[in-house]
Amino acid sequence: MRRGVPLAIVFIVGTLLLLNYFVANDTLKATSTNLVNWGVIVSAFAVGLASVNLVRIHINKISRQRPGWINSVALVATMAIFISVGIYTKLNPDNAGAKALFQNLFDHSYSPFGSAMFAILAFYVASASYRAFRMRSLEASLLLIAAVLVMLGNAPIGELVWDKFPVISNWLLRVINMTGQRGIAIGVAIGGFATSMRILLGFDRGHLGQGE
Amino acid sequence: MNISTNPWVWFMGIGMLCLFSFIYKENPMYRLFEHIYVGASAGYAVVVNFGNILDRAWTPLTTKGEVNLIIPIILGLLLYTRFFKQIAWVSRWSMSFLVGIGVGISTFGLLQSQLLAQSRAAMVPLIVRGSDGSFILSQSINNIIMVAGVLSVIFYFFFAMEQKGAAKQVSGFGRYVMMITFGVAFGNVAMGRLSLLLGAMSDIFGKWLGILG
Amino acid sequence: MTMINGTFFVLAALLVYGTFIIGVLVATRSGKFTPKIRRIAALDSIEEAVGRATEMGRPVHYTPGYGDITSSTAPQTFASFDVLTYVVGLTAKYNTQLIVTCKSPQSFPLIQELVRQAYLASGKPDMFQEDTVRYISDAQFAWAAGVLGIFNREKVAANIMIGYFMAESLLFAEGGAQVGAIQVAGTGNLAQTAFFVAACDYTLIGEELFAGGAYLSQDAVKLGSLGGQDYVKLATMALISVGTLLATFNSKWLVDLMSK
Amino acid sequence: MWQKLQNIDRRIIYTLLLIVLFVPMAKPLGIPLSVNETTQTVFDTIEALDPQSDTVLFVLDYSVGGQADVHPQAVAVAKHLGRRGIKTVMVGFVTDGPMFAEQIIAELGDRFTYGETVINLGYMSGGETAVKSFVEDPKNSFENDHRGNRVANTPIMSGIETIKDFSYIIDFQTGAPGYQDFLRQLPAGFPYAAGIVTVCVPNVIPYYNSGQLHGLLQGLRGAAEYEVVLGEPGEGAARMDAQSMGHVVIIAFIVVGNLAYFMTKRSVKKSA
Repeated sequence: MRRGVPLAIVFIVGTLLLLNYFVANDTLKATSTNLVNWGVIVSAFAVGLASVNLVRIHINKISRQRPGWINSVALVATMAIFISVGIYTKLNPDNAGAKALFQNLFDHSYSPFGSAMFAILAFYVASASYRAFRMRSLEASLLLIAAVLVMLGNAPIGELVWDKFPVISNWLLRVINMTGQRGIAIGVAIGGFATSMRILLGFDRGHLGQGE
Repeated sequence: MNISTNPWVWFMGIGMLCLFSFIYKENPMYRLFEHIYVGASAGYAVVVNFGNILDRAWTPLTTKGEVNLIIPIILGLLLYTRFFKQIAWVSRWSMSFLVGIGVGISTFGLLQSQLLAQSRAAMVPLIVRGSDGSFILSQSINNIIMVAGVLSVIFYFFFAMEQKGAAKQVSGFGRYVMMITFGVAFGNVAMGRLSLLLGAMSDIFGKWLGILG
Repeated sequence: MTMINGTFFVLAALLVYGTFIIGVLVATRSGKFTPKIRRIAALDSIEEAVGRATEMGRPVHYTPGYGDITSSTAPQTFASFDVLTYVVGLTAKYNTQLIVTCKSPQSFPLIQELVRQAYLASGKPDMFQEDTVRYISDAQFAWAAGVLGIFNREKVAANIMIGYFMAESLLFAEGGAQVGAIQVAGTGNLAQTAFFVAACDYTLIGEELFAGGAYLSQDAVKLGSLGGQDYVKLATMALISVGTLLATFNSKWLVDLMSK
Repeated sequence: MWQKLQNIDRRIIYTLLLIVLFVPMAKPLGIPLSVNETTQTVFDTIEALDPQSDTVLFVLDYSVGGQADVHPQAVAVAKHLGRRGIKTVMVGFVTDGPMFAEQIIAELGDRFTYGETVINLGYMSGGETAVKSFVEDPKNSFENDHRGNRVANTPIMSGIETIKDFSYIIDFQTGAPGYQDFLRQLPAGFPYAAGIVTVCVPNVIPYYNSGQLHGLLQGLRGAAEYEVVLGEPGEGAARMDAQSMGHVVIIAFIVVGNLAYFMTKRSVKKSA
């Protein structure tokens, strides 16, 4: 029960889904559509489980008044607001006020805060390239030179300096980059395939935890 | 454009600035909005998934009589046996269901669109001729580089082999190709990332403070 | 029952390549054959990273990345679990605090279970705390914001990132460098490997990600699978070489066959 | 001194980057920009349309997340359509589409007359299925427009019976649905152009080369190029100048770092 059933579940579910890619059969197709849909439902329950962990960690911080507990209050409160307004809206789709409130919450926190974190990357591209791009070795030099050539090819100012920069960067992108990507993709696919096979056939049980 | 009078926009602007302040130093204001953001997104995830359970499981089960949906609901609930030591092992059933899905839907794509499609695309003529039969040097050179490059990159990933002598040279060439590839990838995203920052700046300085625009 | 058009060759590849992998795996498990794996510097460096965190008395951070267990990123996530098991063992050996942050709610229960059991197996069940494995958020940048906060507040000394990563890769790599953490990373997402190579101390490139489990555990099943992968690569190289020669002589025979 | 230049505080880099980006945003420099043929095609096609008889389908398939690259393109093309008085029917197959359509109409209010030369039909859900059903019957896909007017009563829609009554489709997109969905659903050879994000360029170029796309705007640069041919520098051009300056800063710091690295190495050798 503890060991055999999980391995059987992996094998049966995995094989049915895999088979569906090869064989045209309506029953099989319906079954795999169902399985994937069930996966979404089980995943949805997992979100609850994970959220319990998040809330428990922060409630702990608050109740023990650990440093920064006030931030944990903010986290739990925001979460509670999103959940209550969101679920209320879901259950009362005709309430325009709740809908607008939820939209505002989304548009003015969730969405722009994500763009802000995303935009930090622009700064990090600058500092990482300054810190890391040193011609310490041939390999490091190749990395650096390719990066700079492509930047010069992309920015209009590069073209202003020398009109061949876009040509070079295009060649790097289409020939060398394509070659490297292809080779790496093939390797990753082989590694991923081997991992999947081991798990599907039950040779690898690490994902289910070791021992009892 | 003028400075915004919408309190939502103010909240957005202040939040974005506080998150941005991280690049100077981690600070109490960043910490506050980091937690607000995490709370907002974690709450949003709960709402979306509550909707998923309602729309995909509960409603069809109770109104359309799709009885089979009781299975994923039970599997989902079994995940929570983790909170009870004696029966915690039952939650593995649900987890292995998810693992089965992952393995089942990734294997075919790995083989077809990644391994085989890329192998097939690597098969290019080493001598390229135009439609009139004339030899095209530049494309031939490109193709030779591509085939040699792909083979040596794959060769680099041989694990059960000590890479010495000629083997070391081949895999070394593979490594050079990869380094250029990474350089190109790095240089190429600089533009996209700067675009995002410019977008965020126009939100802050345009929409909120009304300086730009 | 009929086969779907264009999947014949895929099925053939599945059977042939699968046989290579499982064949070598079974041979290795029964002790008939043991592939000798070459050195992979990035994997060796994990112990160094954990060791340094121990010396400094500061925690180790581990994340399996953006990927989850129910999509095409699943194999990379599973590969990450193998490395995580090893890292738990190391931190148990050195008595160093481990923080695992997690984006995917689906993999969260698996990771929690894996870490708990690995501590149990190392004889240090008490090292597993409620906040050892932390789900932060399934929103990419909220998770990223949380991880950056943890780097700074908990003074992380070693940062290990193995799995499937997206745009957050550079946020973590640069954020980790700024707090002076020693960083080991690896992903099968090509676009992000560039950032890891540039900004981390050690990087697993491409397929090396999948060698971690075998290399670190020396487990016969995984070693055998890794040996089998080499045969698949050999076959792939042969296939490409033949296809290229045929293409050079204007034959599309193989390309057509592969589309069947 | 060289030692110091090897370890410049990252905040100095960030501050410089911020200043350098901000200046051209506030006051564009006008760095010359060569115009891609793919952009010129879009401009020429619109330039050749007849305000009396031609109607353009203006599709807004971009989301808030990807707008930084694509929204300036949409604004630039809308400016052109408005200036020439070409009838413009706006529609979205992603949820954020109609919101951006309203933004554009509000910004260019003096160039369009709502209901006569422009209309915002709104959002249609269903991804490729929605694209398919709109292509099959554009006239009856929407009863009311985004503002709640009856579509049948508007002068702009009176001439629209089938998809062939549109002379040109231009689709601004950040993902799906996008060019692949449209190319699958439109009659073969239908004049369709796409505005895309920078990262997708390598994937989309083959479709332009094969003639399936009648014009292509490539990321933020595409927006800037369009503004150049239009002769109305706007957000795209300003941001492109900022891009150039940003790249200069990044490259300059790489150069300084390496120079410092080599000079330090040399002085260490000398003293040894």
